[in-house]
Amino acid sequence: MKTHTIPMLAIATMLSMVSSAFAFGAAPAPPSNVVAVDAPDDAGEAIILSWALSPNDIFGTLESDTQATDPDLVVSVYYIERRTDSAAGNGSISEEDQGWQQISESAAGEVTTTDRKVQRGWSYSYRVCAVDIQKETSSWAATEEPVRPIMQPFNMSKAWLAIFMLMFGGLIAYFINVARSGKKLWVRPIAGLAAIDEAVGRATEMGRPVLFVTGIQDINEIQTLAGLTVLSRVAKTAAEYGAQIEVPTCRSLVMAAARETVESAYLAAGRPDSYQPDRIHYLTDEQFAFVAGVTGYMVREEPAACIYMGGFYAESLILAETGNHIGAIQVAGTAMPSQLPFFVAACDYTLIGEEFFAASAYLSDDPLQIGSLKGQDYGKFISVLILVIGICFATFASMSGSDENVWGASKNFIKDNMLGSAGLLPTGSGDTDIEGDDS
Amino acid sequence: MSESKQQSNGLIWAVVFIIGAIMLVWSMSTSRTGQVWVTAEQHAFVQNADGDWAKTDAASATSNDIAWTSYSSVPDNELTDEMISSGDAKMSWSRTIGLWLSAIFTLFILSFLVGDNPAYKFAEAMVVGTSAGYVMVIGLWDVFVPNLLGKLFPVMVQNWALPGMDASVGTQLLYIIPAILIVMLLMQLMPAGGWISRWPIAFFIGITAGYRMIGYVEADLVAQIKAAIIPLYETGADGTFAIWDTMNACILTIATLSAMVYFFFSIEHKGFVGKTARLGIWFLMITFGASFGYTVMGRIALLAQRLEFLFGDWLHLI
Amino acid sequence: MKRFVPLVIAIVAGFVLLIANFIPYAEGWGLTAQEWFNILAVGAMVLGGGNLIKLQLMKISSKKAGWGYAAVTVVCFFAAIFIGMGKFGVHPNELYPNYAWSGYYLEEGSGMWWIYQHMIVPLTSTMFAMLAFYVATAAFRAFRAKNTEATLLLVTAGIVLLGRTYAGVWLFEGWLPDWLLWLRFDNLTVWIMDVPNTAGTRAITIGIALGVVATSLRILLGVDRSYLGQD
Amino acid sequence: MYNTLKNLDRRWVFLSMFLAVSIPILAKTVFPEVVSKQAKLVFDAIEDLPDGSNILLSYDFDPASQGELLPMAQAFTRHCSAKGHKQYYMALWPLGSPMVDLSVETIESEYPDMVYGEDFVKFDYKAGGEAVIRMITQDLRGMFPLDSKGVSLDKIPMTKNIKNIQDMDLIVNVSAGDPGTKQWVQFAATPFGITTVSGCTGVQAPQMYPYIPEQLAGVLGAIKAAAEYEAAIDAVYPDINDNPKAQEAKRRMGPQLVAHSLMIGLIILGNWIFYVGRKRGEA
Repeated sequence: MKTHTIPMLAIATMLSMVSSAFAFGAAPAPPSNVVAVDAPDDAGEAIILSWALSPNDIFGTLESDTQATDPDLVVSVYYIERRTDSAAGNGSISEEDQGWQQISESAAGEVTTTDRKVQRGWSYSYRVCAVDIQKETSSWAATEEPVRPIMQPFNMSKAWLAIFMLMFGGLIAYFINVARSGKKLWVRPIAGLAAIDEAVGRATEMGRPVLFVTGIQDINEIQTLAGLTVLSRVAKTAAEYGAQIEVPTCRSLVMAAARETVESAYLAAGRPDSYQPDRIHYLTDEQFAFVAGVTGYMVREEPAACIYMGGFYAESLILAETGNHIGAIQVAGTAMPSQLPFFVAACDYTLIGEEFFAASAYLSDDPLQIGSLKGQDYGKFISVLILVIGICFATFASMSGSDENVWGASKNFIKDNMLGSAGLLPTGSGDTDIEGDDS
Repeated sequence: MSESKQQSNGLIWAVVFIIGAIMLVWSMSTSRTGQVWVTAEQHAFVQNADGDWAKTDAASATSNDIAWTSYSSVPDNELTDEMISSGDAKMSWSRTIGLWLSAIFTLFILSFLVGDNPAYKFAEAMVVGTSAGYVMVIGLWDVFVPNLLGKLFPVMVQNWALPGMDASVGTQLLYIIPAILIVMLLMQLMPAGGWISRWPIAFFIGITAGYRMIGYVEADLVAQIKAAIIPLYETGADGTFAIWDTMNACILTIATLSAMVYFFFSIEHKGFVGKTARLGIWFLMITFGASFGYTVMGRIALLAQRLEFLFGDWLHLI
Repeated sequence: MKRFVPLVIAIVAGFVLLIANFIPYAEGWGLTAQEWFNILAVGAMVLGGGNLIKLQLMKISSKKAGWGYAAVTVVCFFAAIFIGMGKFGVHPNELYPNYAWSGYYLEEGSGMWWIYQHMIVPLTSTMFAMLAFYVATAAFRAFRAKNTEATLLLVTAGIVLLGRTYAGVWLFEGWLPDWLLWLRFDNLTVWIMDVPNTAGTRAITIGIALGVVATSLRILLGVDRSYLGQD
Repeated sequence: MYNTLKNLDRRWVFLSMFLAVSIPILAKTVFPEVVSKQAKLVFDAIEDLPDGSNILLSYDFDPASQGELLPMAQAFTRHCSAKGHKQYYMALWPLGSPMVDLSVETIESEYPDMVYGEDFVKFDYKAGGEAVIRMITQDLRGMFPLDSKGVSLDKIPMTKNIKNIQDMDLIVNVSAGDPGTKQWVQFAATPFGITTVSGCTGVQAPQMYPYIPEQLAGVLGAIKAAAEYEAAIDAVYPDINDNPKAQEAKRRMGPQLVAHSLMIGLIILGNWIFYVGRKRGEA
């Protein structure tokens, strides 16, 4: 049972001390103005019921200035009952539902509830009564006419969401198309890539190998694919300089893909004879066993450069720590937000999140990647634009001290309609928030 | 170098062993260390005239009734001598062995800190095998039986494992489709015909792409822009200018925008854009610092829980 | 056939889910597809276990290094399945005492419960607890304030680490004037989390969201077909 | 000194961490807790609901993370039970169901007045992760035809009139990763406006802040927030204050304090070595 126990009891005790008039056996006054409407923007599966509080509801009298309520009549809960009036199609109403059935209770102070156990096209009547702390019930207040839930053709509360989806999706699709048509799309050079070249160069000078780890995710993950793209660049540089490259993998499929990548990079560099497939090997699927294998190699062989590009989890810090200990130059790139701090703190250079994908797109010349990146950039640009405009309106509204002017209205349009669920256009007054029952 | 390493190796082992031995001896000298005690509970059910089974007093149960005994562990601090002498509490061998196994497995895994060794590898092989098996069992009882078998063969499932389910709906033939998709997916384990598993995988990927796209745009894009729209002029409850709130609002906005600029890839980081991006990366670093602190906090809590198990449940030191 | 049908399945399934959000009429289709998806997810669990065992068995049969551990894995796997699926040591559900198979497979005292409690819990939780040690060595040997960025990160981390313990209050007790109370590490931590952290994370979140839109869209438009395999 | 430290075997660091955590555990050090903003927000979200509200508690974590999350989960259970809320338990991680069992045990032993099926109910694990969340926002029965005792939802008093989780007054999510708080925010809290609070691991917590307050009413990050939440509950419910089992997170803050200080010491020491080394011209 829903009751606002503590405040209610406190007030009730207080009132009973000042008032000696007990109306024993009397019932609280009923709620009024019971209205049931079909819930908007749905498939005809809900009815929203609202009522005005009983005069004996302490939450109502606290706000308005009516006379003090008799403490024994204080409303603790409202009972809500439903009757099914007619069915649709060939459905039949069960005997129980033909009479009044209690469907829920609402705590004192609440003025609305949503009935989600209704059938589309059937019609229903509702009634509400107030119950006091003595369990005395008021007379019923019923809806004036039955209500029938119907299905709306389009969910208008999501109209702007649909527009945004089309806009962002359209931008990305457009740029992918442009990239596929062969047009060169410009992406700014990524500073981290220079750091990788430098690391490979130093390894060559020192005559020690380069270690490359593509993360512990499988081949179908986008981070692994981005890691492989970077690997192809690293392998090409290594082939040109004549450095050795070591690639332990955590998944057998990643090993196969990595071998293919490195082989073609050596081929492109004109050094197919220096390619050593054995140096690209699968260790184990198990996270910590894999790390143990890799760090074991690091301590034994002391690679001069360690490059981590891919999806990493908790092992990130173990790898970075060992690399730091052996004095290797370390470059990392991952889109795992929780692992980025460890890479940033322990590595010489880190590609942060999207920068990692951008690096991959920059290197690959793959129209899919570059086109998506460009589309996302424009998506971001639009987001920033809306944000800045919204902030301007909000600031002006706040400075003018009221929402009742053009600034306030514009801010509310952006926040409630465009970015909220209030529908395509402002409806003027009226509460359109169907989830308004969370007080 | 190698000699000093060996030396410190030996020293560490010695320290670990001495601490361990002292603890074990100390706790063994007190009673009930490493033991698990249980109390029994009787359950009995009698069939009434309607054929339903109802709970009854275990003492009066007859041979026609259904009866069994279940046991539950008693925490050491709730175990009294009275319970032991009256026979209410008994030592459970299976659970005591289990407790020791847990402790040994914990130590096996921790031994990896000293170096990779067979004990760790053994424990690791066990965790891989048992958890994979466990997940299968859960999949069977929690999903496969109620959500698939129960729809395809309701009467059979009701009579077998789920008497409480509603079998009146009858067989729902549509559920053959997911059943077929599962079979197709498992074809991947076969030497040939693995290509058919692409159908269910494609279904998987399509559905994921569909709902993720909506979820991310709605919650992480649109709602985030909405949350970031705040006035840069804040007033207090009485309508006067609130300097702290205003400052925070300004910092929040500048930080958000500059960090977003860092992630633009269509503009070169030069001049004003370059400076903004640099500011953005500083705010990102503060973000990462906070994340770092929270992660460390979490990792330590995990260790504390394991050590509480060793010192408390096993050795009864706390 | 090998590529076309799956491509159609993916695109149709994805679009059904998309429009189910906007057109109430299609909501039911979305729900049906989703229910199938969730049932199919169990198939994926079985596939994962099957793949694991397949790999281990191959390791054993080829007598690769460490095949003994593979054997341990296989034995544990089948033992857990046998005990769990057979509901060993499980009593009937108290509501239906006459149905022998109606009990809860993880009932206290049952076989599966024993495995869970004494093997899975200690092994998995200790595996994770090891990270506390690694984080300590990494702090000592790897986290260097080598430039402005790293310094900023480490200083923030230090404030948060102290601010999230009693030390953040205790260090400042007694000497910090009231008007500087906001400098106390616990208050500073709250500010760091609420302002710079919220802003930085928000920027990352928006970026990731757009990235997900791009990857999903590539699948729904059929331009990214990498999941269909090579041949 | 410099050379010793520079070549220090890392196992000494392991040992220092071991001691930093174990000594406060053995000494049972407990520090006072100041309830900070987020813990207060989460506490209020549950406390301010009328008694007997519907609360969905999804415990999406496994034993690997129980050190961080179990005290929090238990505190949620005790708080909801003390308030007399109707609790609907579920788990989205295959190893997470037993975590819910622990809460059910707590209710059964500490709140004997609570009746299964009327005051609390448990649903089994279901596969699918975020897809399960999406599904139950529209159709609870489509995912959970039965509760964990195998009883049809239409026969259980507290689920009889529940169509989907939009009927919930609050979602409490305890999360260790994916699926977890992010997915609840994306697929339940944001599209349907269901108030949600979260308790999550330290790794995730900072990523949840942008969702506050619109999409997420509050977040408890790791063990410290759990301790503060326990303190907030203790202040209002003396029964819980007297229960030693309900003070687990507070107890665990002793090791946290010492270990955090050790971490900072190690970082400073490490950087000192780094700077001395750089001065001496070593790479």
